[in-house]
Amino acid sequence: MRLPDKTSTMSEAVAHITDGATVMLGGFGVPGTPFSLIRELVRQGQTGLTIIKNDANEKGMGVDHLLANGQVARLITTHIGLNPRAVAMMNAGEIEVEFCAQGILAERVRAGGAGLAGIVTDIAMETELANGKMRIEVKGAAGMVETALTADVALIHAARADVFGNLGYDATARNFNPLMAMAAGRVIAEAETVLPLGGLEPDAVHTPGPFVDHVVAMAGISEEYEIVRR
Amino acid sequence: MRLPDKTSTMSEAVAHITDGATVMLGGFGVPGTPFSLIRELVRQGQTGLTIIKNDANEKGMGVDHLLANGQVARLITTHIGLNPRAVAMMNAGEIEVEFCAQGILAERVRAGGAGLAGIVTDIAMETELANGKMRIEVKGAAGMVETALTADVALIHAARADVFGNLGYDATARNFNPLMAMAAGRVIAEAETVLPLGGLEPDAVHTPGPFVDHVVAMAGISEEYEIVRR
Amino acid sequence: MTARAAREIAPGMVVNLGIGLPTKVVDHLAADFPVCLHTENGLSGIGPTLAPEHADRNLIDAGGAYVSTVPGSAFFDSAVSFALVRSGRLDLTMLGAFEVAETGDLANWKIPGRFSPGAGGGIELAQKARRVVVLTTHVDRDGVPKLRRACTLPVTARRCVDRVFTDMAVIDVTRAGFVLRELAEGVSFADVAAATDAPLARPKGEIPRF
Amino acid sequence: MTARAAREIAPGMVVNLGIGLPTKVVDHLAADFPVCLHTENGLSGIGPTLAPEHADRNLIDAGGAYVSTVPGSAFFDSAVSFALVRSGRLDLTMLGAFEVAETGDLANWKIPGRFSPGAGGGIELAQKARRVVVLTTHVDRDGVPKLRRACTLPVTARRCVDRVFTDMAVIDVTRAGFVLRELAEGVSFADVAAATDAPLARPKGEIPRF
Repeated sequence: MRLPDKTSTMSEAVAHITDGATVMLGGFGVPGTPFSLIRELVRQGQTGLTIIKNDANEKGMGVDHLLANGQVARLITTHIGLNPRAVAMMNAGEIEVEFCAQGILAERVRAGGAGLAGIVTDIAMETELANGKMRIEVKGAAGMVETALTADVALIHAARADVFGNLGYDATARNFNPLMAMAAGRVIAEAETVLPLGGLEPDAVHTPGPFVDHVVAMAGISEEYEIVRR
Repeated sequence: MRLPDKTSTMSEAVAHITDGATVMLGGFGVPGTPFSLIRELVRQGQTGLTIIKNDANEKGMGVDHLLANGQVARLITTHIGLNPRAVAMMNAGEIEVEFCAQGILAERVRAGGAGLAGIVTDIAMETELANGKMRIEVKGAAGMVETALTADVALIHAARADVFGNLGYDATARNFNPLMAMAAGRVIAEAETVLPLGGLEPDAVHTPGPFVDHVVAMAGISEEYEIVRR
Repeated sequence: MTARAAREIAPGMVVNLGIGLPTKVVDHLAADFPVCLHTENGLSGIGPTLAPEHADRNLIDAGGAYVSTVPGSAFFDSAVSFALVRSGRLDLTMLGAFEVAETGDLANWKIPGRFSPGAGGGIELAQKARRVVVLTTHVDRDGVPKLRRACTLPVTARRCVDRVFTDMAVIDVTRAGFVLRELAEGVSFADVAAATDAPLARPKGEIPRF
Repeated sequence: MTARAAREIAPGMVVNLGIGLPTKVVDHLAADFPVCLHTENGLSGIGPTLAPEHADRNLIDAGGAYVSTVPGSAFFDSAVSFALVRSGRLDLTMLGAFEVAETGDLANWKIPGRFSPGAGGGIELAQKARRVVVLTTHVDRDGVPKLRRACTLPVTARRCVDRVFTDMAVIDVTRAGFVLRELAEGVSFADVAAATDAPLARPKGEIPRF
């Protein structure tokens, strides 16, 4: 046996996203955000998207392009304070925003990727984020059910990939990427380097290939990926 | 700042286990089972233990020594078919055995390690394993609450450790080890090689050091760790 | 039977072969066939089984056999391994059976009072693989049919089996119950029907041999 | 204040320093002080902050500062990072605050109608760190006390704050409410009590200066 080759072009891979799709985007700030795939999604112009991402990036970067282009209907996120456009669109009712505690967003995505229906937690139970959520008692302690999140498509940024879709991330660019790479019906990974089979050691793989559907080689490291000078 | 040193002797580390403690043991069959720490636990002789482990090893290995020595009151596991003593003691009522679907055992341990109260799943809902478990509906689908598992102590086998407790596992010796290393109040890791700080690359760490309390260098690779010739 | 079962594996699939009989299926795949074999103890991309003298003590499959890697293999923990199974990334699993019901219910983990070692990973494989294929003898050692109207033993999962390969036949589990698809050489429809404890539909036309 | 807060960090601790003021605390620790700094975006063992020309584009802390590693650092995903927080592995966190109630309630994430960017990882840090220390000015820009009988803003977590460091004082949150522990140079108990919108207990004896 040999492992299948999943390499694809950026345009073909992103074309699988339909209007109204739910799309997960990896990244925490700049590191790990799939800027190249997002650029292609902006170029193709699918609308009515539900975006699941830790944050809304900053002005002129990543999610901000999708917002500016009117492609986003709904955003599930933890913090959008660095993107004034996201805050303004939320306040104007132009996008719907659902906030989640950061680690709970991570767990909801992971639960989706693990084929679970949800998790039970006491996080944020005493805040307004608890509104409308089911409460249950587990072993005598009050808890809240947080439902699993899944997506039609996940867009992932990896430092390294092999052609089967095994992925490796650099430093804090890992963040939500391995979780989202488990939680979508279709997983598209952009990689700075695409290696042949055997190019990644089995012990050093961060996302195993079976989770990944398409591997796209990036054209290069564009300005968006670089150091932000504030 | 420098990271703290957590190296310990085997006897001092294991002495933290008390009679009646709940102890998680990594491993799936031979790979990843902390045989050296288990030997020390047999030598010290704590009793009334609740053991959480994927399996009961085979005759004359690992968990079997604890069973033979009468130290185990209860076993939470997925499959004990390779250990006739475990089956016999269960059938004779000498130990209490709770069976769990394998991936659900992994998730219950992980949930404990992630500070969650439980998970919601439909796995095994139509089997006798569902008896007595809470049922809830999530997004219109029937689900079952599986409670998180935690332990007083987890005994972990790693191929590599640094003195801070960053761990790396070899091949399929990983299995339950990284999950249990998150889920216990006290985590003791035996390692085939203990490296100085900086000996493990930050991208190649499988269990981050903050989860680990004690790092114990193994005296060597004893017979139990070797190839089983059936 | 294993040669025929190997043809169930389509290019590009992620496949988990249960313990025992199903693992022999892999011997019938070509060296360059594009497939990813998964084992629930934490490996995608299983390579050939190794003799003890060439084995890695830390590299086994879920059945305890010493296996190897292929270029592109990955190791992962048990939570990730079953995440893959439960979230629908496992295209096919092949399992053994004590009983299969015409509804697709599977019993393969427990015989009350006689055999109760625990289910291991079998429940999740049966319940969540996209396609579940059973490989079994058509009858048990006492000649009792394993394909039945309903399971008499505790079930592993309900409505999960898609197809059954036996020494006598290939049989699909459909909404209408068991449907004969292929016959082993030298076996007649009447032979199979007599060895099956449930109605067995026979499609029109000639039944292929395997 | 940050120099004093640095003394809260005991040898061997795992510590998460929130965004802003608390990160300045680290400058007061000795180079060989045994501590592990954690940032929720996936790093244990934070090293010194780097200027842009020396920075790694993929290595930031949760505040977006370009940081570095130390020998023994580890990278992990966001689920593992918060697993560490929620399961009690985080010994100490230092957070900013809009308001702290005498019950230990903390409000630091939302001002309805004016500031609602989301809570990020703040809720879990406040709710689950073993010890929660707040660093804040004693009053806000309009001179309104931040230490209050009850929070007027939406809370981040209830009964979570153990100690508050301000420009005026070090104050513990106890079952009996706020208790003065230390005073800044040139500040009297009366000054602090007047700037606090809740009863402030004064232990017997001389109050240490910081």
